[in-house]
Amino acid sequence: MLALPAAAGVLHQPFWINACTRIVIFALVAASLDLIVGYGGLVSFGHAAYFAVGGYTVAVLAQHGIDAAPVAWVVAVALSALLAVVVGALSLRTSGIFFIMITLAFAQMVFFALIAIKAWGGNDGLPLGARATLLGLDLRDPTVLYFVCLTLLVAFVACAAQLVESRFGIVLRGIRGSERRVLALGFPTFRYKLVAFVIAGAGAGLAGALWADYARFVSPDMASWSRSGEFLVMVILGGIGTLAGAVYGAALLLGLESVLSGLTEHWMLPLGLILLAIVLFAKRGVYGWIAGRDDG
Amino acid sequence: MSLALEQLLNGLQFGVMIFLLAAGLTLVFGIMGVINLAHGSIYMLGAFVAASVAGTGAPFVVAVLAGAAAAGLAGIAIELVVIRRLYARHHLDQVLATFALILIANDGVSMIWGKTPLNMAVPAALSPAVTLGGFIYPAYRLVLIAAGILIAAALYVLISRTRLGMLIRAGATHRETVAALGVDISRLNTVVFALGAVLAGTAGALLAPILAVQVGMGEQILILTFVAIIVGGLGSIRGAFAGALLVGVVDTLGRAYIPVILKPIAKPEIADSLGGGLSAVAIYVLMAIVLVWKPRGLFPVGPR
Amino acid sequence: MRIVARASLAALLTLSMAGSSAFAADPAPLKIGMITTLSTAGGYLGEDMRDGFQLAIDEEHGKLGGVPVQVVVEDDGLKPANGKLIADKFRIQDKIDVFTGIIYSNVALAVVPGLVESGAFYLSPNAGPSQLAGKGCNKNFFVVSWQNDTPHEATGQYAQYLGLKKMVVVAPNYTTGKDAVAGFKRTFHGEIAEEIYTALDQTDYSAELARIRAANADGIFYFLPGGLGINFLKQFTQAGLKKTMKVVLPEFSLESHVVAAVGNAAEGLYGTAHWLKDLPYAANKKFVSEFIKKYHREPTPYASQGYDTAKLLASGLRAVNGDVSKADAFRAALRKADFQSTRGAFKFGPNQFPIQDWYSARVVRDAKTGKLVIRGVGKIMAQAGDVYSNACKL
Amino acid sequence: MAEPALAVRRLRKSFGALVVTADLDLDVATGECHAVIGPNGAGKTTLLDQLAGELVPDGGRIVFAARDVTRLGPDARARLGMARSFQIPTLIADLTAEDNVALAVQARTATAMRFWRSAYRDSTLRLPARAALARVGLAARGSVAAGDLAHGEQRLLEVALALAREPTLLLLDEPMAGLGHDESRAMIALLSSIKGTLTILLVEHDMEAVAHLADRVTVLVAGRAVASGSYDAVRADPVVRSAYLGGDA
Repeated sequence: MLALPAAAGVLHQPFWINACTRIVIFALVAASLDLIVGYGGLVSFGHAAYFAVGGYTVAVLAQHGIDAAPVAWVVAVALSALLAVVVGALSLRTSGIFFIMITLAFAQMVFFALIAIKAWGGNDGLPLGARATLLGLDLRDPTVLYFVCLTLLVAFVACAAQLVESRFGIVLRGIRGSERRVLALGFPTFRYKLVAFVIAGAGAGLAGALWADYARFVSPDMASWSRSGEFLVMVILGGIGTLAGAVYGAALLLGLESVLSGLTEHWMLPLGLILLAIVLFAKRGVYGWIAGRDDG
Repeated sequence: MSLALEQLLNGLQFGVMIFLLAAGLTLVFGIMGVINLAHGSIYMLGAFVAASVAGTGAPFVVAVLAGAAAAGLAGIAIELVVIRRLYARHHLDQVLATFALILIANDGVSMIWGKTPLNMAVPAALSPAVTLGGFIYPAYRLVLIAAGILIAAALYVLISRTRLGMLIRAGATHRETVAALGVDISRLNTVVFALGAVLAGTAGALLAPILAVQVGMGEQILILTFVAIIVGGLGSIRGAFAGALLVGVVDTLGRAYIPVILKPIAKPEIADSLGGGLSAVAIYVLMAIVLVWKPRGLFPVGPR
Repeated sequence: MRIVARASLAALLTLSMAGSSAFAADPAPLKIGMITTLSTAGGYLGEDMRDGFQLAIDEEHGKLGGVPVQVVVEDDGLKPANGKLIADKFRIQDKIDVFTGIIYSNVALAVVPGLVESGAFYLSPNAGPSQLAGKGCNKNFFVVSWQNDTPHEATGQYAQYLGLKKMVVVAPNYTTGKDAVAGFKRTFHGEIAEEIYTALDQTDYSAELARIRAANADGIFYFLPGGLGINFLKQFTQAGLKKTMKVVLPEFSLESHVVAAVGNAAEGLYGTAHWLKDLPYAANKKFVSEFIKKYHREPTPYASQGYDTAKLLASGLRAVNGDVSKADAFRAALRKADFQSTRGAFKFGPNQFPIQDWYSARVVRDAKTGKLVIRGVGKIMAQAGDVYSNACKL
Repeated sequence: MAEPALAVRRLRKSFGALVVTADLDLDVATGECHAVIGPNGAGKTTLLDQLAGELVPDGGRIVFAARDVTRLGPDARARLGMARSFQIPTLIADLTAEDNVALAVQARTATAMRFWRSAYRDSTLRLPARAALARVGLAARGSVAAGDLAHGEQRLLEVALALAREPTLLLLDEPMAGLGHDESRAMIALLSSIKGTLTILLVEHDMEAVAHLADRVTVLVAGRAVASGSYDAVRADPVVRSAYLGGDA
């Protein structure tokens, strides 16, 4: 299923390659978010902040002449994970809607900071140069970038799938089901939640780094609350707690958006109706629908 | 000194403005447990209907009532068609559904009314600014403050003194008990949702004369409203009122004084823009501090 | 009520779906990629620009400069990343060579460099960011509107001319806002009593208004695009501040949409513009009457910019008979700006940004209709270019 | 008497004006089954929540395993060897019964985080989990989601979770509540079988169960311990009779 976009015919059409790359990058964010939303019950409404930090890291490093991807990406992941440590440590005392809102608060701080920092372009954003390499590969070649992104997505989803089945993952699911019970069993739940939150933040940071190299441009709207909302919509659309579903959710939302906006200026209305139909009639999201597990 | 008083009054006024929206949101959200992102869209609808009714030359009060009524009808329709099917489902399904409603509402409104912002004039009797102690204040804003406090009081009476209020309070915590009393829970839900929508529509209609009536006005203020009810603590009108006032005052005082405070410390260009940036995030910092300190807001309802 | 008068949503939807992709009947019209902002609160700017552009095509019955054209429009939703994606699609998949439409500078900065480097032409009907006016200029990039700073320079000039001594300036706290203030200060030499930077999503301005009142200035300049300016002006007027201060505005904050949306609050405002409805040029008179006839609303500067952009494109297409692959000839023709602009004398500077006149204007009540109109007062800057063009090496 | 397994000194807790624990002293000897009984609203569950660490007392001390645990959270107390069951079954509804127990086993065996190996195929978790299920009579129900179990089965699973933790002190909050006659019998039999292998603090309404299981009984009225002793002694206590047992038996 992930290989679908790689179908031979698409390979010589850079537009389709780019469209698929975009989906793959967003799918990576959605999968990382699903890790905490779907398995930890931690609904973050500020996931765009890590995406933006990852992207800006790569862009700012490129601004200073560092365009070797492994270095830039590792720094991007590290910085977004660091932000997640700080935000998580402060936010994870709350739960439910309060958690939703406090994560939003921190993301808004990142957003307004990016707008205000003139050295990084402020609201105009920051373009990236023509060069970026990954161990000798030219990342400015759409096909190369696509396969690099796809590889990272597959790796992330595979690792995350392994993770949620591991001892750590079971604890995480336990926390989602009943944190009180998991605490009573003796697990320091805060630590588990924090680790999951940081892994998710790092995943979004990696996606942000990829985005910077894909779009060759970063701007503060990467951190906007509507972006965070979009990520959540992808996760819900795909089916909460199904990592592969997050990929479908990203593909479906982006696909619908670009198809409908190509058809009509009033594309939001049909998009809204379709989303509404999906949420009303497909109880476990698109993934549940496709996999025939609509037992919710 | 009178400037400080004026700024405080500004904060109060802004807080009351947020409260008009927060009241409806906290009812639906705190009591029914529905995260209604479309609350801002209902508010937008109220403003658009009020502005276009006022545009036909109808009196101000009629326009506001029309806005509130249209919002109420939209609320009933949304509850019956969408929300009702989602009570038993994951909260996030409600988020997705109401997000879809935002898209539909924004596009629908721009199809009906066009993309150009509408105008709604302040009623002539209320348009002059009045002198108040040492400063001049717009009369209409005083009316807004009064209206907000009046609505808060009316809601308080409704919730604490009437049978409907009793059912609403009971429905929040003991749904089964209420059902056992022979009350039609789903009717109660519709009523609560409609009430929330009427409040949002009223807010939209009342604010239309001082704001740009345009597509997207709902989302802009929705976030602020969420911040207010979270800071105040969910589910009670009192919490929403306190949260809204706090957010209003902090935001206003931040915008009024952070740049002034920074001026002697930093270079002017930096002070001005840094001040602007800091005051923009002031309420988010406030919310983060409140939640780190009190994870369930300042005035949480009931024990954990 | 208007709701009743209009068709149902569903019918409208079908219509717009059917209508958007079929403009011309000729077999192989030249495609023009229009990336613009149609949704969000800023959507009406893109709509005006698009309608103005389309009006020029309709005048020639589906042609520009005698060449059949088809405009492919897509909404960027004010997101730079979306704009870039649309640009990729238009450029790579639809093989479009001529682009236009972007309203907002942040979208333009994300989209334009990539497009023009790939050999496409971009004719800007609105955004004219400084980054693309100096060192970053490009031979395939033409701006029909203005360089972003110029409207503010004109406004500063006007404030100076009005004899204002002490001004308050207000702008959103982002780069475009700061550039606006810098532009204003370049030509206004009086005292700046207070520089106020506001949030991008602000709805209430009472705290700022109190600061403004306390500043005791005799005039105010603000750059608050779209709805922000409408909110601000309503609240400013309600606070009674208009009685004590002259309001001098760039044209973003003083066009017919704004005047309609704030009602009486607009009366007596001062403004500057590069285009006005009552400019006495033949091309303008034709544009204004045709626009009102077709769209039943007042034209705005954005509409005139869209119209002029189409006219410029027409002049270029006529020169190469529609063959834009003759890039050098096409470019040379565009550079001549050989068209009748709605704003009178128009030519390009060395960076292919406009050199044009700027006018002062005032909002007055029309004696006959009793409606508020923006009326030209005089010329405030003649044949003005921009300060960045020296840095441009073309 | 040897060092008690659990010692409570002058414990105080109130919600506003309502005093729920009033200067309570309580000793639970190692290995005994100590029942806490009392009328509704006597503060039994609140006491248990304070012992388990879910509620922070207003004053007083709780000593467990020779440590002052008054300020420790529930997870830290669990790691010291406390385990509890909840009055309203508190299980992870979307995990199977076996996964629930496996989680408890994991809590005992591994403190470090493990991210890679599948917990579903880990015999060091699965075998003890199945054993614990078998012990409470749920061997055949291991693959059923905890939320889908019948009420009585959920109660048994609660006990299985607590046992799988291999605690030294077991806090049981009304394990009989809501059980039918046969289910009650089974639960009493189960608890009898573990009695003596560890210390048990049993909060219970069901006098039959208390009579069967308790070595010692403390009677709680309005947050205060009014009597303590053997079941029969307490039963005979006139204070208790008037306050509580009057209508019973």
